[in-house]
Amino acid sequence: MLELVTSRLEDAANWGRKFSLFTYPFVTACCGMEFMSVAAPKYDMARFGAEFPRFSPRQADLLMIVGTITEKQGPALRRVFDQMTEPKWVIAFGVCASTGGFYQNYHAMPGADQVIPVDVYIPGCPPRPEQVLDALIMLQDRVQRGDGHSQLRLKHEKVVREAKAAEE
Amino acid sequence: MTDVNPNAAKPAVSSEAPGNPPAPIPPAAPLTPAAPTTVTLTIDGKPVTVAKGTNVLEAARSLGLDISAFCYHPGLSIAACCRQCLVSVEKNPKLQPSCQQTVGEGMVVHTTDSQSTLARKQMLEFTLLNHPVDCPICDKAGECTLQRLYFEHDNADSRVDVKKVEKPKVVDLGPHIVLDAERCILCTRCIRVCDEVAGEHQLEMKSRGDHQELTTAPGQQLDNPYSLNTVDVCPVGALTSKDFRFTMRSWELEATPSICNGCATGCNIEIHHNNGRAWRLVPRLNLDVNGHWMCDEGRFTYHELREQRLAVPTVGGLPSSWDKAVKLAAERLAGPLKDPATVAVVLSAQASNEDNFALARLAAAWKAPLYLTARPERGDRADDKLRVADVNPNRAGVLAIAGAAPLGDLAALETGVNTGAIRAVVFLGHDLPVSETALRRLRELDCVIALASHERGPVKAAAIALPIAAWAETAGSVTNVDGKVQRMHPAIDPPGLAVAGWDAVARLASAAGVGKTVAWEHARLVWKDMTAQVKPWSGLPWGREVRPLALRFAGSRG
Amino acid sequence: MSQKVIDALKAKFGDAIVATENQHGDDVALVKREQLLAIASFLKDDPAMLFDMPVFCTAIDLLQWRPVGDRGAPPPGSRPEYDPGEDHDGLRFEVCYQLRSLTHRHRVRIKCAVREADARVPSLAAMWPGFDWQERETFDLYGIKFDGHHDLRRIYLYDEFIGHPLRKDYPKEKRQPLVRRPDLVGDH
Amino acid sequence: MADLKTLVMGRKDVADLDLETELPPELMTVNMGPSHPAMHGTVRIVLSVDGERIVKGDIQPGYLHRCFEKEAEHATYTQIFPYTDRLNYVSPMINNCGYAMAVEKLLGLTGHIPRRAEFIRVIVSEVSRITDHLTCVGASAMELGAFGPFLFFLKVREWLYTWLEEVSGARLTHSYVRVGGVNKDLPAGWAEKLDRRLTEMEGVMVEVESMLNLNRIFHDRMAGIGVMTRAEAIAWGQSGPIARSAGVDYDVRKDHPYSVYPEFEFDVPLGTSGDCLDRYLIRVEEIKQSTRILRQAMKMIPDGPWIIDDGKVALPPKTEAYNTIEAMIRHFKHIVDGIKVAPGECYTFLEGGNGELGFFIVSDGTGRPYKCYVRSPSFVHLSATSKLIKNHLIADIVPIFGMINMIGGECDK
Repeated sequence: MLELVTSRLEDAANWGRKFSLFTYPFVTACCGMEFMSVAAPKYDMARFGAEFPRFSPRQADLLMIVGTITEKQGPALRRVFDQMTEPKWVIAFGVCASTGGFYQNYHAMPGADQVIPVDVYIPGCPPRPEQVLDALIMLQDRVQRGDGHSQLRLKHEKVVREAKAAEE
Repeated sequence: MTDVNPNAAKPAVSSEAPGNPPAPIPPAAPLTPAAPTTVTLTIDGKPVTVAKGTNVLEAARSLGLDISAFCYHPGLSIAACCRQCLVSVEKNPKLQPSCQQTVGEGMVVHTTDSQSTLARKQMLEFTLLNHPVDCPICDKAGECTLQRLYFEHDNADSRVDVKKVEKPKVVDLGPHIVLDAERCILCTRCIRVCDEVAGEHQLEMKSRGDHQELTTAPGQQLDNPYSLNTVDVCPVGALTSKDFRFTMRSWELEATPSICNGCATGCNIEIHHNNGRAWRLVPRLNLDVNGHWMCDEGRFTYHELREQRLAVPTVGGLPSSWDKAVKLAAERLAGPLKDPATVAVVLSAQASNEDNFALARLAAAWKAPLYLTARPERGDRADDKLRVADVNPNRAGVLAIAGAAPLGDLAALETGVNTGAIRAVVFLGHDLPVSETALRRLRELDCVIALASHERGPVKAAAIALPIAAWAETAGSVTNVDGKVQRMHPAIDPPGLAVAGWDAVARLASAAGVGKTVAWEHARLVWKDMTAQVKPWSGLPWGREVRPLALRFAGSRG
Repeated sequence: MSQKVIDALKAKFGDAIVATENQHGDDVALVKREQLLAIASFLKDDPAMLFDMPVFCTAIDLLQWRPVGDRGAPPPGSRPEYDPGEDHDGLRFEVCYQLRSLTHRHRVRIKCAVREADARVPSLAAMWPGFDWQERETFDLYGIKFDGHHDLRRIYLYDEFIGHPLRKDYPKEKRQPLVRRPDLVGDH
Repeated sequence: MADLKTLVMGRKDVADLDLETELPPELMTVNMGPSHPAMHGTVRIVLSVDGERIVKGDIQPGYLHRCFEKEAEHATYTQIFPYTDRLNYVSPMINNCGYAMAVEKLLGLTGHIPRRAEFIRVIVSEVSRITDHLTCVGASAMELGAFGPFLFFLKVREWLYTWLEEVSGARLTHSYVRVGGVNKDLPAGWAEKLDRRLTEMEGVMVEVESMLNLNRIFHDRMAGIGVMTRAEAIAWGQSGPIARSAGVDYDVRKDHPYSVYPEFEFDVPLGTSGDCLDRYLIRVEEIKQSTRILRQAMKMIPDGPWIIDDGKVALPPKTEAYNTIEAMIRHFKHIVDGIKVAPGECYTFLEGGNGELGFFIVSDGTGRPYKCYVRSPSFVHLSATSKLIKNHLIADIVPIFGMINMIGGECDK
């Protein structure tokens, strides 16, 4: 019975989370233009609850990596991600952020997931706004299912904590 | 004792453009043995003086004029059957095939006049009439003479729209070669290669007109030891090598000039490689050694580069670090070295001059006796062409390095090991053809240090094995049977922790406390020491470094 | 287009002008390094020159330059002093300064060839502040030192980076990571 | 409760705030970026501030260094077009044209490009210039708190993107231009659509200008901020709107005419005070001038081929490439070996969205450039910015950066 209640609670919480994603746009490159389009009229990201960008990582729970990540940029990205509050999700916006795209050289990082875990990858150089909205909806499903990277990690930590408690 | 050709040391012949198989003929190199007199003629208004007997095509090329040609090959006899090199010669009503037309005093040739240009363009149009649209699946695409000549000399659309003649696409000609008869443009180069280079008549033409087709001679198959040269000379993708086809596109490859290590001839070759892996070996022009050709056996030696490689130093068969391994080796050797005569230092006819010289100098520092190991001769493969019985690339080099110093042979080594006169062995390479008992003795000695690129035979018996780079992975030189010293350039990186042989020797030396005279930063410095010490090589230039060059950007190929 | 600039340079500096050429309408003058500063100040201040606008500054690495086939004019790499030779001490880098005069509407490119061993040229950033960052960029990517530059730091890459990536002998994909995911360390 | 405070203020209690250590008398170092809302793209500024006043600003670019040059040295001349798209990704068409012009000069094709191709290039370039200025002005206005204009301008930009997409097939990274022309003709009915878009845009421009030009806050934030004198602008190698705002009468389209620009009537707006407000006004005016050029071009554009008829430069049509050996070979040589360019070097420049955009290409006769340097205006402009922000307040960095319009891809290459 208790499990039932807690799981329902969890679902309710996830339902709330998925419709109130606060994005931190980590805009570095070309994809930023398309990110503007996504946020602007016509494709209006706000319709999906991702109301408007938060430029402080501490207030955001969705990190959108928009554009190429370079080796020089890596530490900054890592720090921003660490500063975000749990639970948090990451979208790699565009092929550069996903794999490095056709920038395979000494300074372009082969994908942001070299530095931080990514939940949803969006292909395209840059991706069309429709793609981005699609990715957002996919992420929302993930949030509802509760199998985003950080959600899983939190669950795992909880289990470990309880196991420890049981031992003592 | 060794006749040294100073030019051979630096691969100047082709390292300038290590991307053009076969390399362009340097104007200096006469095709016929130096004729007594020279002839002066005019081509496109430019006067040119060439050796008597030269043909107009070569004379034009020496001027930098590129006349299109399919059937002509500087290493073969003249067939003049493709009609692609037609030029107009004054006082001559008809166009002349410039490959067949020998130069005459005061001859006036036009290669760019409307008549000959039109003729050549139309020949290309005819040649393409029955050519299949195969480029995407053709191994020659990217290095295809037909592609190059069409693109540079015609580049016009076809005006004829007829059904292409269909011929067999996959004909098995022999152990190494597959024929696609549709792509063949009937230039007969391959036939002449078999007849003139291999000396065996194994290919023929059958039928006539647009049904004419290449085939094997009755009761024959294309299995001569030089058969793969037909693939090189084929101007299209008609003949393809079973070993290379469908493995790698030519424009993905990079070329590095080197020397074939298959036997003592030392054919000049190009290593075609990509992503740290060699994909094929092709001959490189050197009229003093191998001309345009090399043997099939030599072409397949690159497979060795990926088989049973020793990638990390091993102690008793277990992986170790360089420092540990050389330190342990030095400790093991300390005892036997009290009486240097009991330490056998074995040079290898398979390794480069630099590696052998480094080891010989280490032996001198120890005052230890030198031995020589080599792969046994194979009389069966010797012919009066390129193949010789000695399958070691560098025997002459080792002899020159040893010089006056006594050089024990394998028998002496074996007896020494069996009688216990030898208590420690430091050997180079993985060829130590001694008897099983000797091998067992070596294993028991527990003081056998191997510097080897492959983990084979005696290397398994060694107490300590140090990984060294193979021939295609490091800069060095080898000395062929005629005593010509030839440069090899690094094409790919050595696997794992392997380092150049001379470097491994230097590490061992510094661990053993004799590193003062046995230490170098670069193969060039080893070379400097070596040429200073080995008399017949004194003054030989090292030659400049050559970097891999992408075939696709090597200029016009084919 | 601005032949008179080249003529003036030749007249004033004589053999300090190693070579001049007109490449597709751009006038190029290859000058001796010792005279670079004098030539620059002449170009800047002489009333007939008045090159007031710095356009760009970069370098060319001639390490792998080779004439291809038989086309085209002999490339700069074919000059004897550019020959890398056995131990790579030929003139390897050409530092290029593109200048324009808004007053006279003419432009010129000054080149200065240096060896790898002492890859340094006098800095023109004091004369044309626009060259400040451009010289830093050239230093960063080619490793050419600009004597007298007030702060010659890396500008694109990070200080931990070893080597100069636009040199022809730097592999294109040789990365030098600053940070990687702990669970991925070792893969790269 | 104490924990909560710790969470919020990072210290146990406001009471134990030590003035001596927490508010030192000497200069304070503040870090901005590399990920900061007011930074277009990613750039880092290390500021030494005396209270709110900036004493020294060390601007550090390079966070988007994508190695354009190294990539270009390993690609054929045709493969480089996509990389040029991503230099100044706000006006990609202009980069395409500039690069194509450079290669054409090396090939000796300058002046032999079909007239229709030249006109198409001018049209798409001017549309790109408009999108560039729209983005720049809109974004800067937003950063100054005026969110309305941003939405208005992005709406307009969306219309133009849609049009560009119909032309090239891509919204943003077009790769539409080719060596010797453009890769396909303009679609049917392009003129009417563009005309309608422009008319609608002019309406929006009126709205936005009425929102900004007389807006007290906007005015105060822009006027007299980041002043640059004419002499400074020239010595720092500035060009484009930045230089023109300082009164430097230099526009490549007028001073070194290229393509078919001499045939058009348009004016080059000049500023007098060289401050941010002038830069804004000039950009707005250039949008109108571009519209003028477009309207003329729509009337003057001739019929004809859109790419040069030269088998060694232009790709054959796909239908032929798949069906005839001749076209197949041409396609192969073009793709595999690249366009063969005779050895030589040239510097070709044109008026980009931000100023003089130049390509310095060195060829060694192969199918790839031996060197392909790009003279990016943003980089040059940014090098002067540390001077501009000096002695201003931290808040003034926002308009200054907005009007410098630093584009990461172009600045860091």
